[in-house]
Amino acid sequence: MSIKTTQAPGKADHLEGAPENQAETWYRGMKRIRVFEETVLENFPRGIFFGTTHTYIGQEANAVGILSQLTPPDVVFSNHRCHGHFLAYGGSMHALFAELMGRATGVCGGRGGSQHLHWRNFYSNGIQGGIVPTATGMALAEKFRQTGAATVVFLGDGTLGEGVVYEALNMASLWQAPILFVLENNRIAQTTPINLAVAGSLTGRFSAFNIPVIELDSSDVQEIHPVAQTLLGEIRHGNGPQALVLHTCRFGPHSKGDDTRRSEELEQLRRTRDPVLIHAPRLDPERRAAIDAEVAQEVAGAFTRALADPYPNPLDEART
Amino acid sequence: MSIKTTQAPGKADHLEGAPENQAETWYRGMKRIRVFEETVLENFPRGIFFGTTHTYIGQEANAVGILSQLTPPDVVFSNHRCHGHFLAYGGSMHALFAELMGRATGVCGGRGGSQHLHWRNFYSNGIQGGIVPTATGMALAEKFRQTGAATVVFLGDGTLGEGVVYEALNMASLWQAPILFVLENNRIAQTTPINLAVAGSLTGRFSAFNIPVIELDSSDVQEIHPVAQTLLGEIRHGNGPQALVLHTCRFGPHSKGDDTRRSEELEQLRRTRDPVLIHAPRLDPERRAAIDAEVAQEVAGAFTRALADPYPNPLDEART
Amino acid sequence: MTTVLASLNQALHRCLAENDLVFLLGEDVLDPYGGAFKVSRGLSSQYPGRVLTTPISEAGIVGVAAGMALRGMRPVVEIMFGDFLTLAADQIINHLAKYRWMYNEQVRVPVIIRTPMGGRRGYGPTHSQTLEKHFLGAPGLQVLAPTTAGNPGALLSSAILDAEDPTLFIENKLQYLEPVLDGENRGEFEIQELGETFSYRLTVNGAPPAVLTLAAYGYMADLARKAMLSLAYEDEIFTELVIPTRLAPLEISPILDSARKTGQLLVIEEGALTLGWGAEVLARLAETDRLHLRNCRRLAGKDTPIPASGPLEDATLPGVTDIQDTVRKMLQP
Amino acid sequence: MTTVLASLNQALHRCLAENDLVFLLGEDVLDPYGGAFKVSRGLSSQYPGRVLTTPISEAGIVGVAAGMALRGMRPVVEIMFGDFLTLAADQIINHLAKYRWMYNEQVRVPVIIRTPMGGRRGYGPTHSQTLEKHFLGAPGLQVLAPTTAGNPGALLSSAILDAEDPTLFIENKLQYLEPVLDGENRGEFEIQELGETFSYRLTVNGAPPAVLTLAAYGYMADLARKAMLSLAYEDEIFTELVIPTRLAPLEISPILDSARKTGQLLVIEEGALTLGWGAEVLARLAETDRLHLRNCRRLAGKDTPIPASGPLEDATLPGVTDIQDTVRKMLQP
Ligand SMILES: Cc1ncc(C[n+]2csc(CCOP(=O)(O)OP(=O)(O)O)c2C)c(N)n1
Ligand SMILES: Cc1ncc(C[n+]2csc(CCOP(=O)(O)OP(=O)(O)O)c2C)c(N)n1
Ligand SMILES: [Mg+2]
Ligand SMILES: [Mg+2]
Repeated sequence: MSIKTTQAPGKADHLEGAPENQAETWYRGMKRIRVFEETVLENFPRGIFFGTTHTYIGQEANAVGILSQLTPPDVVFSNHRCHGHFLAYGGSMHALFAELMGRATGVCGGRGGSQHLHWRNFYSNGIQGGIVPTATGMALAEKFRQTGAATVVFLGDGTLGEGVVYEALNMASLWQAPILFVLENNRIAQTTPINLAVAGSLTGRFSAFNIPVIELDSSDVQEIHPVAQTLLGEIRHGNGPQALVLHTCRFGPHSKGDDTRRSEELEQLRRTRDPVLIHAPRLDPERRAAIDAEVAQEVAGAFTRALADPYPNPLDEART
Repeated sequence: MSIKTTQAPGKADHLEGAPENQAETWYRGMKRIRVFEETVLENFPRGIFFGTTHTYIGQEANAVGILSQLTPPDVVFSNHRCHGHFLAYGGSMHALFAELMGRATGVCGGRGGSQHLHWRNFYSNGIQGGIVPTATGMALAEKFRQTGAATVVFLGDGTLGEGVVYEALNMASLWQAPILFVLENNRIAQTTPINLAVAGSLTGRFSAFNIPVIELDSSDVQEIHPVAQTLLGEIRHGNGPQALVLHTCRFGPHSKGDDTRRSEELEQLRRTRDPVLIHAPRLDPERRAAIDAEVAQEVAGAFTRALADPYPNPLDEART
Repeated sequence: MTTVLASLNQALHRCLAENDLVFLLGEDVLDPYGGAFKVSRGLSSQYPGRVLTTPISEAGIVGVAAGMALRGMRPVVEIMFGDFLTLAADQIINHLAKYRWMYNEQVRVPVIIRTPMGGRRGYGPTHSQTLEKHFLGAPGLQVLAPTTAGNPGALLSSAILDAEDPTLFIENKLQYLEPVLDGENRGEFEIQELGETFSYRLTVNGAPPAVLTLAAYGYMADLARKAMLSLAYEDEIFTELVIPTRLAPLEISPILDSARKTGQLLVIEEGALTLGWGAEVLARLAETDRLHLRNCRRLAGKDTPIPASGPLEDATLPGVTDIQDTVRKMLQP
Repeated sequence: MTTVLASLNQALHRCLAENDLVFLLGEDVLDPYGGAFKVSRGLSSQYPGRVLTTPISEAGIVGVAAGMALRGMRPVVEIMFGDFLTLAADQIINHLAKYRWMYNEQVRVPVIIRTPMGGRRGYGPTHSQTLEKHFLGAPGLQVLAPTTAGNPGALLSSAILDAEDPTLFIENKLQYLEPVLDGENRGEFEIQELGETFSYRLTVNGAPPAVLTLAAYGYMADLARKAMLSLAYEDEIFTELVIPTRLAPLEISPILDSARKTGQLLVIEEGALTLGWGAEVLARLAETDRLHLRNCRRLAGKDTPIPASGPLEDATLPGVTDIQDTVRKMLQP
């Protein structure tokens, strides 16, 4: 095994184009996730994907705002809702489609599926909470090995129910792990609203362990980016673990067709808290249209390519 | 199975004597624990006890200050350091000796041993942390069954390392369980000082879950009792879970011969923080001497009786 | 036609109606969702105070249920996916299953933990497992698995209302939609309930004496009976199937009795082979003096995690044709 | 004379000296205490930055170790009592053991989890168990158990320095003080290392051909060899003992080869009988065509929790005389 940290994340598999400014890069990043996820949801009924999916629609600004500033040695651990994180990290859209379709060309050759990805320094797992100590251990390893890397781990509001999260927070604080805990609070876990599952305070869960925490209620990548930058800076300066509580909105179902919220509530969220809509006006309309077209083409191309890829051959499996 | 709540705890197995005032009752309660535990430690090398033991010496004021005010339906869940809690609850000294000696007359017929006790509404278990959700469930059951009972659960500073504790705090708060969390902070876990194992704040661990918490740095039963009274009152008035952080001192080894602290440190604790010494001057010296003598006799009698009791017969075991 | 899902759901309704001390705890169990696999549908509307949707705290809710049970209630816990039982392993093994015995029979802990196991839906390595084998040998723990050959709901409700010990109730995602083989739709099968053994024996109607015994539980028994039918019709190989519904403590005699008669035994399970349920069955068989079968085998999931990709998953878990192939192979001279 | 304890402790010293990426995590592992059973003694003084005493967070520290391993380190975790492995079950089964496979062989997770199992010290139901059976069938997990017939420290250090997969290293509280049977003190035993199988065969010096095979691992193998001696001297019953040190994946051939020769097999383990290691051994035996032994049996802990009281505990766990009695019974005509 080798840990590959040679190529910068966030650069793979993009279409080539004119040099972009930051607003455009952010927009492209969010739009890629949005269109990818919409394509997944749209095509699910065709039976071409295995298992289920948890789309990131509505939360794109988080992944892009944070992960666009990682450096090659940095490490990311994500959860069940990992497509957006993976794409923002720089993961291949084609390989992600292929993984969801169970193809040999998928991120993990079809073994992992939607929730279990690994590429370069990006990892995800589908067991809630259990990834938090793992990510903490990764951060400690980077610290001991003096790589200067920061580790970012994502968790949802509902995942605060898992005890192992607190075990990890305690150790991260005791041992000053260079890690950023990103709590994406979309106020719901599967179908359970936050008030039925999370008592007390979100920030208190971190500060009880003496982990500095910043809270931000925004779907604007332009607001999220600098806050993440500050926290990552603290981490890189050796100031130990940091937490970012991002109040955000899940627009879609938890997985598929399982949204029990009122449609007015969802429409209201989509009107006021859409990261793509919030950011779009900052772009030159022509550039925006060009990016939209490029993204549409990229997604369609990746989808088509993945769909034509071969399934893995069970007979090739070495360790059985 | 039946849940017996008919007889008041704290009344069993005591010697008869003149009517006592509260100071005397407290003194007797603490002294009984002290002499019991000293007898256990003294006699351990004789090989008459099975397994190991975790003595309560130094922390007696906690158990007595809190548990002396329980009513018959109330429930207690204790941990590995349960002898003091058990005796203060009213458990039989003879049965406890017998349990440690693995006799058929022991609290659990010799099956449980030092850490695994059950009598009336008193329970203990030796797995750190895991008892906290159980106690929470007990409190909820009492609430649903409208018995008016309060549940008290004891945990140590080190046990804050276990994630399931936080799962329980969250649920206790969400569902407003009538439970008192008593954190006995003796600043050490086995050999690990609190600063190496507990990051951040002790009270913050409760307030993060919106559980009201009172902190008290005292080994004086007269100070602990009213605070516990207030908190139990809140619980009985339906005001949900409460927490009490008691800064306290462990005088003895964790189990046996495993104290790695400096002896000066221990002597200093024994001089300034001994619950028995702190409280003794409040008693009439003659009454105190009489109680001392009675307790000595009670402990010696219970010890001798237990030592003469038969071992359980493996052939009697029904469920094997 | 009643599905396993409907049978279980109705049983939960019955239990909550019958006994006020029955409570339900689980993630996302409230209506209209009614739990990830809908087994709890309708319960929260009908019994709002007694159905608690919980935080994502598998260990914690099992522990809370233990406390409720110790104080006289009869809680039912739904664990959303069987894969997450591992999170409650300490609660189950070191708390629930021990209390009764270690407290010297002074208490009972009637907690029922329901959970769906199983793959074949492409959910991948953490949402497709059959993990009950890791719990089967824990002293003090009862493990049940419903079968379409019996009455899934009755098995569940008798556990909820009468069990004295903590119980894992192992369901299966694909089994939910199978029809219960009651009166009308037993179709080609003859089903015999084997008295006090929590087991069933299933044969093909009017078939000659069986030459091989199949043993399987849960959904795997449904696949086994499909294999039985085509073995009978296509290959004229006649088998009988023994289906236990109580995996722990296990009453082995129905399987041994049948195997003694047919002389050959194939034990089938979906979980990964090593130290699965079948190991205990074959071990007890091997320990039985003078029971020297011509042939005995296990057919089980491969000893790997379960892949998400369909073709890989198919090759990992035993299916109907794998059963047929194995039986044919066993019968080759 | 080297004890198992000293052998393991020296191995840890060697590993920390040899490879900077080896770290140790565990509760109360700092000097002067050096861990509850002293296996870690001296390490924190010698390698202060690389020995982390941890909070009481069994799941968390195993998870942290997984993260370290995924990022190129070789962490060793000490779990104070094997009973507490249940708390890390999810981390072990759903995280550590899966990463390599589910990430399509892109990673390795060389985490070594050392822990002492076993009773006979009166510690009672939560501190005396032998729980490795609950983990033995988890795909992707290696399980090792040292033996005095081999080199405990060498087994540990090769795991720490070279293992590619997460490994449970199962020790035993009473085994710690047993002498390693190296050159001088093999006494009455002849020991044969069985090549690549991670196993040893032990016979009594100069004894005639064995009439029965014993199979046992860990401390139970030490009890078995004591039973062997008195069976040989007192009853003139000659046996041979096969001791595997890798329980998962298990190489069964040394046991089967011996059993084929002697015609009888007794599998011995301290854990509760049902679905213990012996079940897998007997199942594989049963599946082996044309290997019809005259007799095979398991001797194991009773299927109950482990009581604190000495006489009850003695009756719960298999001891030397239980082994002798069982062997004698098996040999009765
Ligand atoms: C241990 C475990 N328990 C339950 C689940 C099922 N599950 C998957 S996602 C989810 C909700 C998570 O909610 P949250 O943490 O808020 O993240 P979000 O889905 O809102 O992004 C649940 C219950 C799981 N995957 N793992
Ligand atoms: C799950 C678990 N892990 C570890 C232990 C071993 N152990 C018993 S007591 C103890 C220290 C507990 O410290 P604390 O909670 O502060 O209580 P104290 O002993 O100080 O009263 C430890 C580590 C255990 N019993 N259970
Ligand atoms: Mg959420
Ligand atoms: Mg302490």
